[in-house]
Amino acid sequence: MSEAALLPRSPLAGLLRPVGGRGAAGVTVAERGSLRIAGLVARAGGAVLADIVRAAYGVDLPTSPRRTEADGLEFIWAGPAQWIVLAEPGADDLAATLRGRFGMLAAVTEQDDARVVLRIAGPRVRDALAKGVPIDLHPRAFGPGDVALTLAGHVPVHLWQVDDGPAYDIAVARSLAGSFCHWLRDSAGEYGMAVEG
Amino acid sequence: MNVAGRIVAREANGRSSAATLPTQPFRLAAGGLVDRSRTLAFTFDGKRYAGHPGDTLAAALLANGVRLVGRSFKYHRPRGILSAGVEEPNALAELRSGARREPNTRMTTAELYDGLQAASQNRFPSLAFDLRAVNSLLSPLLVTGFYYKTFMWPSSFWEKVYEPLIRRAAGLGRAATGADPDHYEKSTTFCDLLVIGAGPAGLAAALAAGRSGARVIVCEEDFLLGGRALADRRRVEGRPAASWVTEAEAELESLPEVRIFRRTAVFGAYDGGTYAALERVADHLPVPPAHQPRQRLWRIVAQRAVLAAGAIERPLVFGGNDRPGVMLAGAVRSYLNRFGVAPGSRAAVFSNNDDAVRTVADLAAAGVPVSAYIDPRPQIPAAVRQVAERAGARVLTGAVVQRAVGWEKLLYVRVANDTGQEFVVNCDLLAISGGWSPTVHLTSHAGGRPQWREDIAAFVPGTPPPGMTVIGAAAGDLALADGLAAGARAGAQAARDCGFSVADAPVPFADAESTVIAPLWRVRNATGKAFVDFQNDVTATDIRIAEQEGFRSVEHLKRYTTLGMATDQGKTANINGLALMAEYTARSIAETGTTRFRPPTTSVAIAAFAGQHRGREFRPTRLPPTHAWAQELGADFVETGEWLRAQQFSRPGEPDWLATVSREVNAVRNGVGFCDVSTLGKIDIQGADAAEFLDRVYANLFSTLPVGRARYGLMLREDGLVMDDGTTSRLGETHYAMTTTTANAARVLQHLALCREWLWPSLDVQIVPVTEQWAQLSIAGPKARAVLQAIVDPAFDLSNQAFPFMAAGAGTVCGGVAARLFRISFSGELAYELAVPARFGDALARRLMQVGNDFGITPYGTEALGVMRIEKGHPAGPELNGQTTAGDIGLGRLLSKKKDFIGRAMAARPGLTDPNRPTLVGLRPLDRAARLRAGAHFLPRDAAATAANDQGHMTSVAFSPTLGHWIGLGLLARGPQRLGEVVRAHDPVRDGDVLVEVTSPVFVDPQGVRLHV
Amino acid sequence: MRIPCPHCGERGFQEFAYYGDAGPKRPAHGGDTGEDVWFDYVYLRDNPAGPHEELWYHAAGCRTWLVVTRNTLTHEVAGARPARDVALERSAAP
Amino acid sequence: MGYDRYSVFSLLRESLRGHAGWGPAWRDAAPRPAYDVVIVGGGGHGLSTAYYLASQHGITNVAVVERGYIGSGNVGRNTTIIRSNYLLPGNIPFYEHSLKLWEGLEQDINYNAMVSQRGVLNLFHTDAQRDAYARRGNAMRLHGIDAELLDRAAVRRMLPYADFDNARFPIHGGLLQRRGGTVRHDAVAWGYARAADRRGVDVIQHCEVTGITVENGRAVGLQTTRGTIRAKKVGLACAGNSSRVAAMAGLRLPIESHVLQAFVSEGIKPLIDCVVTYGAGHFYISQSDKGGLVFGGDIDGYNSYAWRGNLPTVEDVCEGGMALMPIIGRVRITRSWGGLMDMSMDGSPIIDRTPIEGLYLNCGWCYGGFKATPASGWCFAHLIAQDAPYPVAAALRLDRFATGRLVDEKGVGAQPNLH
Ligand SMILES: Cc1cc2nc3c(=O)[nH]c(=O)nc-3n(C[C@H](O)[C@H](O)[C@H](O)COP(=O)(O)OP(=O)(O)OC[C@H]3O[C@@H](n4cnc5c(N)ncnc54)[C@H](O)[C@@H]3O)c2cc1C
Ligand SMILES: NC(=O)c1ccc[n+]([C@@H]2O[C@H](COP(=O)([O-])OP(=O)(O)OC[C@H]3O[C@@H](n4cnc5c(N)ncnc54)[C@H](O)[C@@H]3O)[C@@H](O)[C@H]2O)c1
Ligand SMILES: Cc1cc2nc3c(=O)[nH]c(=O)nc-3n(C[C@H](O)[C@H](O)[C@H](O)COP(=O)(O)O)c2cc1C
Ligand SMILES: [Zn+2]
Repeated sequence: MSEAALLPRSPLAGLLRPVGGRGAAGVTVAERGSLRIAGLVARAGGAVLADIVRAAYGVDLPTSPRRTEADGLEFIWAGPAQWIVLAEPGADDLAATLRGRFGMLAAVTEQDDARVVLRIAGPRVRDALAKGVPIDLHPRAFGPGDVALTLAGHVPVHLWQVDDGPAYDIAVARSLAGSFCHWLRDSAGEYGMAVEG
Repeated sequence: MNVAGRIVAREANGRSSAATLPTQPFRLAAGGLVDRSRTLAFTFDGKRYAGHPGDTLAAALLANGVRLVGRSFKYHRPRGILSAGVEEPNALAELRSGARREPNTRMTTAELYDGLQAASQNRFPSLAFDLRAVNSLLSPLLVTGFYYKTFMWPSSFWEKVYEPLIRRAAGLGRAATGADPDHYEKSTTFCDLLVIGAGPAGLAAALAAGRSGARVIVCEEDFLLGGRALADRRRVEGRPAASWVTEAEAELESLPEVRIFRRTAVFGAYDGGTYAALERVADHLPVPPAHQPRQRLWRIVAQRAVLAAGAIERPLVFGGNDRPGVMLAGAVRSYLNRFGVAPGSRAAVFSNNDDAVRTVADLAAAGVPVSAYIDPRPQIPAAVRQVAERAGARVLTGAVVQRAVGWEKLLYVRVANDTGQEFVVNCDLLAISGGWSPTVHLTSHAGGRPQWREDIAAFVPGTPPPGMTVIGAAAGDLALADGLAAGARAGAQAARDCGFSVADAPVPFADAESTVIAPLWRVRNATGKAFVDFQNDVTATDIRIAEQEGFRSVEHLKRYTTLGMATDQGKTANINGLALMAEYTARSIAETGTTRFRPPTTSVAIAAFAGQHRGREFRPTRLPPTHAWAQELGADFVETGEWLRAQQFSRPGEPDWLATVSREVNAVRNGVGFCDVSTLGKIDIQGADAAEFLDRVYANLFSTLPVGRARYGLMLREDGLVMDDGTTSRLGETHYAMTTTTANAARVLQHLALCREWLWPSLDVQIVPVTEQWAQLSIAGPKARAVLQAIVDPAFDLSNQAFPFMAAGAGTVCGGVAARLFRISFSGELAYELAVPARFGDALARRLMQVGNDFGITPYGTEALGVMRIEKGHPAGPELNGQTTAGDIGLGRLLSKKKDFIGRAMAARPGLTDPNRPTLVGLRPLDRAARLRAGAHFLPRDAAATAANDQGHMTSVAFSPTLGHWIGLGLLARGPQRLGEVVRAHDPVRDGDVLVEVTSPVFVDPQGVRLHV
Repeated sequence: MRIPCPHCGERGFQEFAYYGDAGPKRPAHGGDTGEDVWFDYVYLRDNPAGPHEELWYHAAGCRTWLVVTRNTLTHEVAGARPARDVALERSAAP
Repeated sequence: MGYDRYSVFSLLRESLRGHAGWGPAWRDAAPRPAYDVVIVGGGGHGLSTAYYLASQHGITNVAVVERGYIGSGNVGRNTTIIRSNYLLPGNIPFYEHSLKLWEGLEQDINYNAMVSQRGVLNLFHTDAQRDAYARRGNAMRLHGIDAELLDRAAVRRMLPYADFDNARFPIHGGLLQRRGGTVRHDAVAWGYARAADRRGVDVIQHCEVTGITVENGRAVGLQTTRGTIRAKKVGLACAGNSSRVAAMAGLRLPIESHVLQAFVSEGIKPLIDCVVTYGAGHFYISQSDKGGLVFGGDIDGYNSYAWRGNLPTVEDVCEGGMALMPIIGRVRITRSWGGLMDMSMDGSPIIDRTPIEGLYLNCGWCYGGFKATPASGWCFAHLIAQDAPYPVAAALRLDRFATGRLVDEKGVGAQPNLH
């Protein structure tokens, strides 16, 4: 039997619906589904981990709330000496790969299913996010590659800016996907929200 | 307003075209910032009137000649409109109706819209004829403090007679009739400079900072920018001030980093440069458009703030100063110049300062005759006299109004001068000015004390919150030119402070003015009631009585008389009140001081603070991975903390939940069932010191746990009481998977982080929450292995030898799905907890239903889970309530003697080791048919129901289908030594005393045989 | 009130959980400390009016513990450091 | 001068002569050099202690010293709720003693403090909460106190406007204590001050204690901003400031000071009859006789001496309010304020001697000491006068933390901000 024998279910099923607005949508949302995600926490003396990652991928593991990309992987800061690593769907078992490479230097955990990741963009995305995200997303304060762990309403989120569009990726705990989407619809309704993908 | 909105309003109104509306007799022929091309219909107390866009309700009522608009709080005196702004104490109405009814809405700030409905309040049966006005006759009795001195006899009369009467008479408007149907939002935003108030000073500051490229937010609570520049006929840069405002506004609009928030009052200054503001997004519309909130709460985080909130004019204190028709002089100018409305047909002006004479001029210019200009100063500047005389007013100096005469409207005023002459001045409008009080409120939210400035007879800001500068009238710079200059300076400085370079720009210039004042705190030989606080009916006499009775501190004065405690927070009252107290106590005003100002500066709807977080969105809801599946099966759900869990899966025909739950329990005990336990906290613990770390945080040992095995663990708080429990498995030499209770998951994680980072920073341990990653299903019952066998991939040997009780391992199921398997049991049956990546949780449940069909597999919920754990005597939430020790719940043996651990030392205190402490036992009803209830207290069988005989309580109960009767767990004093004894479970709040027999807490399979099969 | 998280940047305090005074020093693990010392550590606080070093957990952020210096009279926050750094420093000190 | 007794007759008489005859409610006393007992703190507890020292123990050479105006502390800023619906045997008899004293207070002190037994209703939202409330109700009944467990329908009859249908945490029922209610807070301070003054107590305002004089291990007096005062015994009743004052005698306390905010709305016609607490969030509410909705929630959660709170707590409280009764959405808050809570390590108060002879301690009231005002004064007066605890307060000892005989109603342990 193959893996397809158990059908995966996204907690976003049925939740992403367009809302409000006349004319062009001010906010667009799409699920970045089926991502591979692993958690990486440096063991004591984490400096070596950075060296090995640099050697393997040619990038510096971010030591501040930033995101870097290399080799189809996204390294996203998730706290001091902590990251989540993202790979596109279909990649190999990411956690196993990472464990193979860094297992001695880092605690690697499977996180593929712990979060859903949404890409939220559009001309009014900042206004919509401001209705719950209590950090400064003005371009002078937060730009592409910047990462934050914070809140959206009462829901904890992990977000990073993708481009100047602006587009943001927002990772939300799986169990809270419903509450998050409710908040998002509420917040973006004024500007009109379209669902992509 | 959009067309749809207007149609709705019309229909609600039940009438049609504006053409049939009454004319507006007091609307001036020209002028003002209202849109005369459009007419809006509205009602007040059911009567229809017309107004224009740009009007406030107050302006429109005045245009229609309505003068009587409300009744006062205590004496039910007829009241009119005093002001043109947020300081209004009198003109309060119920706006809208039904679930949207808003009591106590200031008519002076309510923006007119088509179809607006307003009703007067606190009157019975009608505004014009208010029976409670008899209170006025009783007023000698109803003075300050009267209720503290009486109503004491007979004592039972207070709740039954006096209080209901007082309550009904008190209060102002009525709340809505149902849940607020509108939507509210909260938004956070950031800026370099927050400008509070868009009068001339604020606009100058915003321009100076905005031009530098700094991020500027301008908040203006009015719907128009301009402040007093809209109300006064002044000139800036040689142009009418209002057109300078228009240009400034246009320039600000053109600056990309400047944002203008109209209808937005900054109402609170909080720590860390955080300001709270309320945007009234749709209050000027009949209903908010789709997807729009009614109001939005802004949390503004600002590097710098400029407070340019202007000043509030003070009334003068003389007899009958509350008559409808007595109005603040500056407000009169607002109505004339901004709204194009004459607030009266014959006026007089009474003022102690040079500013109010503008009102004389503006009235005359608008064609309203002014009978007299009355000024207590023996000498007044020639310029003032000239202006008044040119306007045709008789100038009375050294003169005061002793009494305003009339009832529902002003008829005339009685004036006396310092030579003892008395005059009667006919007027239906008396414009008064006692000087201006800077709007210092926001400067004192962080504790700053306003300072008295003798020269302007006003309090000015003391120490404002960090980062705030105060300018313009709010700083006591009452002259327009000074405000403009200060604005330009403060704006530039703020931008520089935030790292922007600012070019020197010319300061806008303005015409000169005089702000000279001679304080007059009360008219000494006034007759009749002289009001200080209009809304709360506090008179000069009340203040004298307070002084006499020793309530001399301004804070005592306030609390004893209620001065300044009304909806307007004494904006027009406080300074007069404390000045009178200063006079009565022969202290200076500076010594007397102000009462403390607190947020909000103007009242804010409760719903606005709640924003989106109400109803079902009050708090987030966490859904376990099998939620959709459980919903399809028609499960009932129960809130457990933030989670919504399946409580039971009722089937058609089942009479009640008990039948359902019993069926589920029986299925597990006799066959197989499964339950989603994903909500348990799961924490991944790795690192070279992981074992040592667990030994320290758990009371029992974990370093000795072999790889591939699980162990029950007990965690104490530092104070020695139980914090949490759960099973933790060793997945590798340096790798553990910890579980916590659902309720304590976050708390435990936080606690472990504290231990790691703060207590023992040199341990190499990594702690990662993985609750969300795994869907974890408990598969329990004698046939559990058989079902599991059908889904594990071949490599997995499930035999009792290979995978015994408390084994833990990893493998794959259903053809390659990664899984973790733990042979642990909460039910006491052969049981496994199977974890798969959460995305497969739903499908796994469905698959189990399929493969388990032949075994009669039964999904069960939290109720059955609870029943089985009670049957097994496992402690859970009600036993781990933060008040119990390990010994109390029968787990004293887990406290390791071989090592140190958190809580060890404090757990040894005598109070926690007292042998008399209630300890866990099982209970069963003597009469097996009887029902048990948790929360009952234990009494010795035949003892009286007194506290002295209280020996503990029933913590958990369940109907045990296995035993066929109710069972319970409880904490009973010396319980384990009393097995077999019969005690009384006393439950008076449910009238349910039951005799129960003390037993072992383990009701089913005490040897644990079933676990090991 | 805003707390400058050394990891995340300045954030509103609603993202944090509070634990209290960072002053009390926990008796050594495994040591033979007298009950009165434990009592002191678990229960007694200086509770000063003025500068106060205290533990905050960035619960809705980086989930790390910080030692924040804050004035209990004015609520002014003077700074924040990772609790781990402070702890290591303190254990290094004699 | 002035009236010894307030009554409807004195009021009538005065109304006929322009209220010229009222004298001060209490003398504006200046400190004398020495007293038998000096109480630090002119809050409810300090003033009631002085009153009961005089009225119950005949000790009248007493001063209450207050740094501001009397009632400037928490007695003047609380949400006025009185009740005795406690859970633990260490607390119940004490708070019930207090409720009984409230019931006869006004006749005793001749001051109408508007003791209003309108009922206190605690709502529950889960079966576990119901059982916990049943446990509490039963404990109360065992102590002879009224308690009723209401089901959903009964709650609905009392609070028809609460959200029963669209709630995140639906209401399952409530625990009702009908004898609970509210009292006009300021009047309590004024009434006790007046009654104590009538019995010879000096109520000294604007007199801050800056030092405690300890000689040979014995407290013998105080330094104040108005000079030195000698005292045979000193009682501390300074609520949120307890740690600072105790530190003057070298004591450290199991106390943290935290800010608690409260809110009042604009006056509206009667809507809410009883006191209601929401069991699924931090929110409780009642309506004052003036018409304002008086409500509050949780403490801000950090040590503070600033007498003011911050915005997130305001939002949190209002979210609770809207979740419970969305009918109040359009009612406006007109004022908010904060007070300093002396949060103890188990959430219960301390009335005890200290290691320093002659120095007595009354503190740890957390956010619940207003209801305790009469009993606190009664028991503290007894302790000071007799040097032995009054029986109903016997569990509220300072050494309970060392012995482990805690009185932890909430079961959260030594973390004051969670109590
Ligand atoms: C917002 C809020 C809501 C509350 N709600 C309730 C409720 O509903 N029910 C309830 O039972 N309790 C409630 N409480 C708690 C209750 O108000 C307090 O526990 C109680 O009032 C404390 O006792 P007290 O009255 O003696 O304190 P206080 O009135 O604070 O008295 C202490 C006095 O000591 C003075 N003082 C301090 N230091 C010195 C010094 N060095 N020298 C001289 N004087 C000094 C202070 O100025 C103060 O006046 C609430 C508290 C707050 C803040
Ligand atoms: N000659 C006198 O005695 C005298 C006295 C007072 C005022 N004035 C005149 O008043 C003007 C003062 O100018 P200014 O700019 O200082 O004040 P202003 O009164 O013109 O403007 C203040 C603005 O702030 C707004 N505001 C107040 N509180 C606010 C809040 N919390 N949030 C948002 N907006 C708020 C008001 O709605 C108003 O528009 C000058 O024209 C001056 O001549 C003169
Ligand atoms: C039960 C109660 C009711 C109150 N009602 C009002 C009120 O109707 N209007 C008002 O302005 N303040 C009211 N207050 C608040 C006081 O004005 C004041 O804020 C509080 O006593 C704290 O004092 P402070 O703000 O001076 O520090 C009330 C306070 C309490 C305790
Ligand atoms: Zn952080």
